[in-house]
Amino acid sequence: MLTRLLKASVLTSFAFFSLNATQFDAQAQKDKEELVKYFEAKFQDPYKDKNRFFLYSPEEELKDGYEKGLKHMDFGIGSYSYAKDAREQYEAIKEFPPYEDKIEDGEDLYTKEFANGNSLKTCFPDPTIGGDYPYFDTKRKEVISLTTAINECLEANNEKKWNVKKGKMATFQAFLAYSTAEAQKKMNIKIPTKEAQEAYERGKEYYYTQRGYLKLSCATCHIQGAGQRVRNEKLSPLLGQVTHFPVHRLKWGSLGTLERRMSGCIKDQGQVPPKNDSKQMHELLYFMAYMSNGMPIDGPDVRK
Amino acid sequence: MAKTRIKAKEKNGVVTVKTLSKHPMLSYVEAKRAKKEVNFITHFMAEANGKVVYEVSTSQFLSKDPYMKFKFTGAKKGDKVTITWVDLKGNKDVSTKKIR
Amino acid sequence: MLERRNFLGLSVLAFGVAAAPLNLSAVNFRETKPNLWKATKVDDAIKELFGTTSATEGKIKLRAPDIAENGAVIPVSFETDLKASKIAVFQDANPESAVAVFDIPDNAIIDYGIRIKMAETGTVTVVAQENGKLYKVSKLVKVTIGGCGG
Amino acid sequence: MNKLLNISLVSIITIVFGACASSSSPSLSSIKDIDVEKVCSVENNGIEKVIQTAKKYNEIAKKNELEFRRLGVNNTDLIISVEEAIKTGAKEVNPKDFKGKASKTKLPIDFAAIRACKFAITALTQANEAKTSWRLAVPGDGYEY
Repeated sequence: MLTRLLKASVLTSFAFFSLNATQFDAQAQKDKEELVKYFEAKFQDPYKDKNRFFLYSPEEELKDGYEKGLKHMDFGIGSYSYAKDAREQYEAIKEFPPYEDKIEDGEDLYTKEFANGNSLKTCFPDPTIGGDYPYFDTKRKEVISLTTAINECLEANNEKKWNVKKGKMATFQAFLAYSTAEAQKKMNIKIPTKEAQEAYERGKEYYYTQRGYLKLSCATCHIQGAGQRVRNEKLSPLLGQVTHFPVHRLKWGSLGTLERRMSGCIKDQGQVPPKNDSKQMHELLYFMAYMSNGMPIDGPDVRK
Repeated sequence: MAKTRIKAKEKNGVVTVKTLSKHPMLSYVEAKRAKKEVNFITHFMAEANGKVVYEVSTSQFLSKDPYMKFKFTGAKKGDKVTITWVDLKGNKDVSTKKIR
Repeated sequence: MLERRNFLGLSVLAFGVAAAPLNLSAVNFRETKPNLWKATKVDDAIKELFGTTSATEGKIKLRAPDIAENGAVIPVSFETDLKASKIAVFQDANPESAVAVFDIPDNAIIDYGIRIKMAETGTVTVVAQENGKLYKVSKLVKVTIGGCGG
Repeated sequence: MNKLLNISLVSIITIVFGACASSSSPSLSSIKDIDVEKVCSVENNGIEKVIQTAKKYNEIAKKNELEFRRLGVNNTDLIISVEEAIKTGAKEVNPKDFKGKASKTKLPIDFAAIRACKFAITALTQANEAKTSWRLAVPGDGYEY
């Protein structure tokens, strides 16, 4: 019953979107639907579909290690949606996540007054905006990430910019993500103009382009490779990849931003990662965020 | 300042407590590598209504910011759980939370 | 979010209480069994704590991962219906073996969870003592260097 | 006549490609069909020439944000380490990592020069190939399953 209700509401929201959709996001919309179709097919039954999707995985691993019959929204928790053993640990850690106090610290940062009497609250009167970034600024004709918007707010108020990877930036974003999740908001990326569409297309091309000395694309690991194991990693899917940031990574032992994660990942392809506030990074994130459109914001979260 | 966050819930007479304590838990090996002094929580105790309800002597091998989950009976909603821990250097922390 | 302020207030109160003698029945095994924590073999540690190593397998439900997401944060939990007076957790992946020793109060329900560190692949062992008898369970946990990227 | 035609064809292609890659350096798209084994051979060209080739192409790679990094070592730093070794006569190089600290990479100088050269050129040729091949990985587009 509940699932039917959910389906119905998803359908209506689709309908709503397509009614509202201008031609600019027609392609993006189609890309997203195709992506969902692919992932649902891939994780319908990994053991049965070994020859189709998991040629290189050991049979016993496919038999026991994977969750089956996954649907679109299941991918919101990334690789934990299919990796059983990892999922248990994830849930054990989520019983008392290590970042909880950061949400409150983030709220303090939100209301803390700058020297000029303003605060971050002045720039972001509504803290439930985690799903609206990155957005295409039609006046400036460029993609603005949340991290960039926060630093621009600080600078506009004569405050020092924050490190974009961790520390205060991640702490404050934890509060925004939490507020957005509490308000049960979803990823809501828009493609309003021709320029925005072009930015989306460039981000998409970046995602699928093989790069670095290992000649890997983002897609190699996170579309075709999603769910495959590399050493001890079951690679995560593009769907839902940006909905849970900032994350506390066990590897970092602290909270970090999406940008921190991204540059680590691109570095692993064997090339110099683009700068965190570069056009390339912003457009790449724009594409990725659009692919998660309609999925609930569930940050901050824990990852390995 | 209290360094332990506590969640305590009562259901059907059983109180479930989850705690997270801020502590680096530096083992001998880690401390040497980080050129810091060894320090970790050595004893951790919970009380409710004047009775010890959970008690553990701990080592250097609990994770950073150690987590504890435990259950006990004999307390109701509104009662308080008090957590007390000491570390190797003798620092002591006491935190209290009402059972919900 | 308001909660924390409450909680801070309470803890100030608690400090007042803490000034009064508080060690009601506490046994700090670090004081009573100093050698336990130096033992480098699980069996030596069990012997040091319980006086014997002969134990029956089972009667405790131990949960630990097959492959740790990260060796620095391994969730370990255990449950038992035994009326145990003492339970201890050991592993053989670190220089010393003992991780934690629980002294079980009579109104405890033994359904405990902790997070532990292991430097490499090893076996987690939980030993419970009930009426002088020992019960034991073990599980292998694989630890690899994990986590792609930065 | 034939030659002239060839030249004009090449230049037209260059212009067209250059226009496509509007934001990037126009020379990127012209770099293809380079035999890296040949141009990066220290035996055939001498180490100075090879490292010059590396430098030339790596500059373009940098401009287009395509520079390779292996185990923390940017190709630029690998090139610098070879140039320094040529000056000092050292047989082995130990390039700095991207943070400016000594890296764990230690290589014989010839090997380092060859790698730097191949990395520099491959970064560009691979990017050119990808301009047409990337759609092959897109579900619902070039990718079938």
